[in-house]
Amino acid sequence: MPIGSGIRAFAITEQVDETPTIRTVRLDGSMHAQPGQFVMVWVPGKDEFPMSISYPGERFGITYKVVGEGTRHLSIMKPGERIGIRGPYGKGYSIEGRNILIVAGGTGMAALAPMVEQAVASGASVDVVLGARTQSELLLRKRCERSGATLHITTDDGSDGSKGFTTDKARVLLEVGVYDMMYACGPERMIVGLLQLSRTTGVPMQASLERYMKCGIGICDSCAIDGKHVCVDGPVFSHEVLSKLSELGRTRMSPSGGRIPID
Amino acid sequence: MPIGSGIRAFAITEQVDETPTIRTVRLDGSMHAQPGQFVMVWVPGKDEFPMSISYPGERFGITYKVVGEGTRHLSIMKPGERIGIRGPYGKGYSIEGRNILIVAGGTGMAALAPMVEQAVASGASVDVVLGARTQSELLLRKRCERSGATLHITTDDGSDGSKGFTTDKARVLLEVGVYDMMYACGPERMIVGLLQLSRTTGVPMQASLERYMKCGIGICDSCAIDGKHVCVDGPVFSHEVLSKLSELGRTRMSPSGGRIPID
Amino acid sequence: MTGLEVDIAGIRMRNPTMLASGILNETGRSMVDVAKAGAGAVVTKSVGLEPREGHPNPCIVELKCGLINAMGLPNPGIDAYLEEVAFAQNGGVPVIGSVFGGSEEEIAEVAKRMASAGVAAVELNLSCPHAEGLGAEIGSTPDRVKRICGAVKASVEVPVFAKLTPNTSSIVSLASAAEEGGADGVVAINTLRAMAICPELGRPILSNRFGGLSGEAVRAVGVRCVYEIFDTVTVPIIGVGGVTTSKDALEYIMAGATAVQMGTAVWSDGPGVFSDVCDGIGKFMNANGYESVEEMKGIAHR
Amino acid sequence: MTGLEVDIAGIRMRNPTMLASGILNETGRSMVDVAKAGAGAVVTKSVGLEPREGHPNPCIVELKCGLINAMGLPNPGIDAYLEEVAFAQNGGVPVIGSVFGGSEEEIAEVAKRMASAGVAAVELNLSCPHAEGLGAEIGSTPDRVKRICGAVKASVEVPVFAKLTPNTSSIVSLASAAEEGGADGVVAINTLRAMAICPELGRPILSNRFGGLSGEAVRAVGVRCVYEIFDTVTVPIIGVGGVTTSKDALEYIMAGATAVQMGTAVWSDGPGVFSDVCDGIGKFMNANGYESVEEMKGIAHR
Ligand SMILES: Cc1cc2nc3c(=O)[nH]c(=O)nc-3n(C[C@H](O)[C@H](O)[C@H](O)COP(=O)(O)OP(=O)(O)OC[C@H]3O[C@@H](n4cnc5c(N)ncnc54)[C@H](O)[C@@H]3O)c2cc1C
Ligand SMILES: Cc1cc2nc3c(=O)[nH]c(=O)nc-3n(C[C@H](O)[C@H](O)[C@H](O)COP(=O)(O)OP(=O)(O)OC[C@H]3O[C@@H](n4cnc5c(N)ncnc54)[C@H](O)[C@@H]3O)c2cc1C
Ligand SMILES: Cc1cc2nc3c(=O)[nH]c(=O)nc-3n(C[C@H](O)[C@H](O)[C@H](O)COP(=O)(O)O)c2cc1C
Ligand SMILES: Cc1cc2nc3c(=O)[nH]c(=O)nc-3n(C[C@H](O)[C@H](O)[C@H](O)COP(=O)(O)O)c2cc1C
Ligand code: FES
Ligand code: FES
Repeated sequence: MPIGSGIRAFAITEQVDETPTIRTVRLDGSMHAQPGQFVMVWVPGKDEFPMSISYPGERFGITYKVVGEGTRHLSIMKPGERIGIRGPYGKGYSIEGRNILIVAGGTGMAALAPMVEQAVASGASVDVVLGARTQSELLLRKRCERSGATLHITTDDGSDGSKGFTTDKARVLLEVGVYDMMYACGPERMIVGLLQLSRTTGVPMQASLERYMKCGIGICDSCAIDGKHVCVDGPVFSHEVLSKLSELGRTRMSPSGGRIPID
Repeated sequence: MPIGSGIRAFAITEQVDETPTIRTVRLDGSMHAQPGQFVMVWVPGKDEFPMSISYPGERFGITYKVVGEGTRHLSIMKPGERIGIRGPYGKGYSIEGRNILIVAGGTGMAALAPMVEQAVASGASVDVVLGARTQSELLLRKRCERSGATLHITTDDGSDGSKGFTTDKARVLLEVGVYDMMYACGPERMIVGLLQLSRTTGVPMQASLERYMKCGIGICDSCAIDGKHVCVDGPVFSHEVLSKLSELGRTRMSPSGGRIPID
Repeated sequence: MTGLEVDIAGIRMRNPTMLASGILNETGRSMVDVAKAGAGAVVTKSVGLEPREGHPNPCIVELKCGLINAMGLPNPGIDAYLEEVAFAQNGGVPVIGSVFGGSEEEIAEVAKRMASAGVAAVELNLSCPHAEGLGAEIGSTPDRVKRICGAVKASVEVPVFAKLTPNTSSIVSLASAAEEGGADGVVAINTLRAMAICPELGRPILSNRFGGLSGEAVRAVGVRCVYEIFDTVTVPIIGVGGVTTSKDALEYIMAGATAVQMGTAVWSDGPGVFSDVCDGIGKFMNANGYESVEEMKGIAHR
Repeated sequence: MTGLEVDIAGIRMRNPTMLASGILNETGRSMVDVAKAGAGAVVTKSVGLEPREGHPNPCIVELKCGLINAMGLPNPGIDAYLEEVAFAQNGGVPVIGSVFGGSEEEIAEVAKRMASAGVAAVELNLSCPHAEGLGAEIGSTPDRVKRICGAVKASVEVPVFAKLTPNTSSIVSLASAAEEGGADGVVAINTLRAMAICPELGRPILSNRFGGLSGEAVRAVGVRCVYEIFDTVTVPIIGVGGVTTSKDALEYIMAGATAVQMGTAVWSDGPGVFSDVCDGIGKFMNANGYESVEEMKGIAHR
């Protein structure tokens, strides 16, 4: 928990539609970060929320789904307008092994795309399972293809790739392939499913979690899950830690600190 | 003006009589400093005042004349008792040249003793003029002799060495010798005299000044002399700077900031 | 009491450090972890009668020497929170329940429910500088402080600590009022009312605009407050504000604090800061011939 | 006014930075040097009727993010000091004379003599937190602040600025009182009352025990004060406290300050800090399309 540098303002250089509901915003500045680390994004006058760094380095960027007021406002901001950023925060993925399986569901590919590229660059053989509700929502597909990884598409509605969930495809790959490590980001029930597979196949795993965040720096306790703090101990956790989390897939905390069930 | 580390407490290891009116106190700790730099010495409950570091390094020490309440209290403190120290502060002497003349009057040798040792160690040929009112007040004489420098003693009353002032002896030496630099510390009228010699002989000079100090860190203006601050711009000044000081040898400031003549 | 142990209003603590309110204490589990990391006691999050989301984000600003926060007293309401308090008891150290409210009656009621969860004491947050109608807004006059303490004392059996605001011309008069109202101890200080502005965006960073400054920046103010209070009141004082090292804790203790709380240091140094501070105090005591923390209390007043 | 120039109560400054009272302003020559180093105006040391030695040493404590000082208003008395004020005029920037006293009459008298030296304005130190019967001890109630400002206004022609204490529950009411008393501007903030203790020696470091905290540590409090005052008073505000970078100065300006003063930064960064801050403000204005400092004033209130 080193003392951070506080909020910095960055101008938007461009906004790119990735899917009908997901956009990428690129910013005029650089941010070096491990894959899986996040920033707190301040949309002035509206909200501040955590977002994975989907494009690290120069002209860094985040890839966000429009789900509420804050993200909607971000989506209508124009190049030249500025937002506040603090971070990078948290612990990202550590790249290990020669044979790697990466599983991304929903917006999960935002956190995993830099991971895919770096894993391929490290010389590993990389299988990527990319899943979405439907074909048009498959996130950063082209970027994955270009990376040199082997892409396996799943859609809930069968509009592309195999019909079904990412966990189904991951099960098949884990049964036939030999993997040193599995990396995941996506809905919590997907993480729970993959953790089960990790347990049965013995393939270790690292997964990124999401919790409501206020401070982002390990002080307010709002992102707590069984005493771990997603903002500083995570968002990426190893399967050892994940297996011990009694709240995983069950409850999360609301902004007031009350416990609510995970859908 | 870098941000300092604040006051630290040090236990007294010993108190040594140097002359009937001057003692050295050694402290349980180390302090690395240039010759000529000073510390602010806090005698708890009494006073805090500036003192040159006469023994830098391990078990560092200061050599002080008992002139008032603060120094009197320091003089009766026993080994094991503690004082507060902040520093080192200020700009010390910079050792330059192969032929060096060092002139110390009164307690001036407290600041100059480390200078003598380092100059000799640097391979320079070093002449030292050490002056005092009377023989018993000649400060750190043995230490100078041991250093390998050539010692020239003067006393006001003629009880040792040549009778007269350090400036008289310095004039003689400057007339016959060839010096690259003159270093001085002592009463201000001595500095003024030497500055005159420096001007006529063309031998450059560095001298340490004393002014009433409160902050010691360049913020309160109480040690100002013509806009220079003895605590941060000095206490050691070059002859170029010294020649421009209209207040040198004339006025100094009292604790209230009023100007008083220098005796 | 020997070594690091202290007794505060009858509460025995293995060491003089406590987790401050509002830091890693939304969940019982986090409080247990902080206790395991070495804290001598944990204070809970400040809790009110009803659930409250607190201020929207951004609610924290990182500075070079501290934090500004405007959490806005988020909490799930005392009834839901009692479960966390109960869990916190597993930490094996005293749990002190922090409560807030908008009136004497409300605070007394929350305190009563808090006490029912078996806390060792209740701490009254009369000092949050950024929540309308709560905290400092009702804790800035001696008269009100006295009445609130009186009301709470009448409703609970456990010791009552009043946490005071430094945003006043006389924290001493607030402390005296708390004592007169029957408080068993005072806690000083809560955060200093503060603000940060982002020049590029030309607006205050916090959604609430105003927040509270904590950490290194405020220590010298907190030590001064404790020193002043010690000269006037006789009930024990808990020192808070900018404690990160054993030296900082010792400043508070010598100023007159029986114990210290730490909040912002958990951010800058992690929860290990509790055992680091305690180790440092222990070493200092050995090196300086002190046999108990009590012995050092207030000695800077000699 | 274009570029860095500002006008405050009719005083034209080439840039919005001033030397704060009590820092490098015991001598006229030092003030001239600070002006040459880039300050847009210089405030003098706070001066009283009679000579005063101030508190004995130690009178300063260096902290990680600021200083605590208890100089205790040393000064040679207004009559002796006028010579320094006269010399300070050689800096080529407005000189603002800071004065203190123990009563309305005394302050008015010192202000009158100060004005005779041709200062551009007088600044009333109603806020020093460590001098008995002076400064904050008489400047902490709105009523007194109003009366003092009124008395001074009646005795001088030049603009009068009231420098206020943040050691209060409402600096806004002090600012309003100053305005009602006729002050032409308010200066916020003076130092926060604070203390540091040396654990090994078991005593407060300052001979006066209490001192005033300045520097980085207090900036967020100062910015908050200026922001609050700007919402209520219409006279110009001069922001002080922890300004070291152009970003810090911009925080104050956007909170509502017309100009800023710097003190502690002269210690941490040297007198070159004035031109550094001004350069930074200039660059920021270019990059962000502002044409005058005035244009940025108070925009964080939008
Ligand atoms: C470590 C981390 C990384 C994330 N990375 C991404 C990413 O790369 N792309 C992406 O689209 N989303 C990501 N999210 C989720 C993202 O934070 C929310 O979608 C976003 O906060 C919604 O903001 P809003 O104001 O539009 O929604 P609101 O209308 O405020 O709320 C809608 C929902 O968004 C979530 N949410 C809102 N605020 C927060 C908050 N402060 N912290 C956590 N969740 C919140 C809640 O579930 C809430 O119910 C990430 C979350 C975390 C914790
Ligand atoms: C850079 C510097 C280095 C010095 N080094 C030495 C040294 O190595 N050995 C030595 O004996 N003396 C040294 N002095 C002088 C020394 O500071 C004074 O002798 C000492 O402060 C006297 O303190 P007191 O409380 O005993 O005297 P007091 O009774 O307080 O005053 C006696 C006289 O001491 C001087 N003095 C007192 N307080 C201060 C102060 N805060 N700053 C400056 N002068 C003061 C004044 O001339 C005063 O009139 C140095 C002074 C300076 C500025
Ligand atoms: C994020 C955060 C939340 C806080 N919440 C509360 C709170 O709910 N109740 C309370 O009494 N104090 C609260 N405080 C104040 C702290 O308990 C403490 O008084 C203050 O931070 C000074 O201590 P520190 O410098 O060790 O952090 C909070 C402080 C911070 C930083
Ligand atoms: C050493 C020192 C002396 C001061 N003396 C005075 C003074 O005489 N009169 C006054 O009004 N303020 C005085 N102050 C307060 C400053 O003018 C200023 O208000 C305060 O230090 C905050 O600004 P800064 O953080 O830039 O230093 C003094 C501050 C310091 C550090
Ligand atoms: S978001 Fe505050 S602790 Fe994680
Ligand atoms: S002693 Fe304060 S400026 Fe030198």
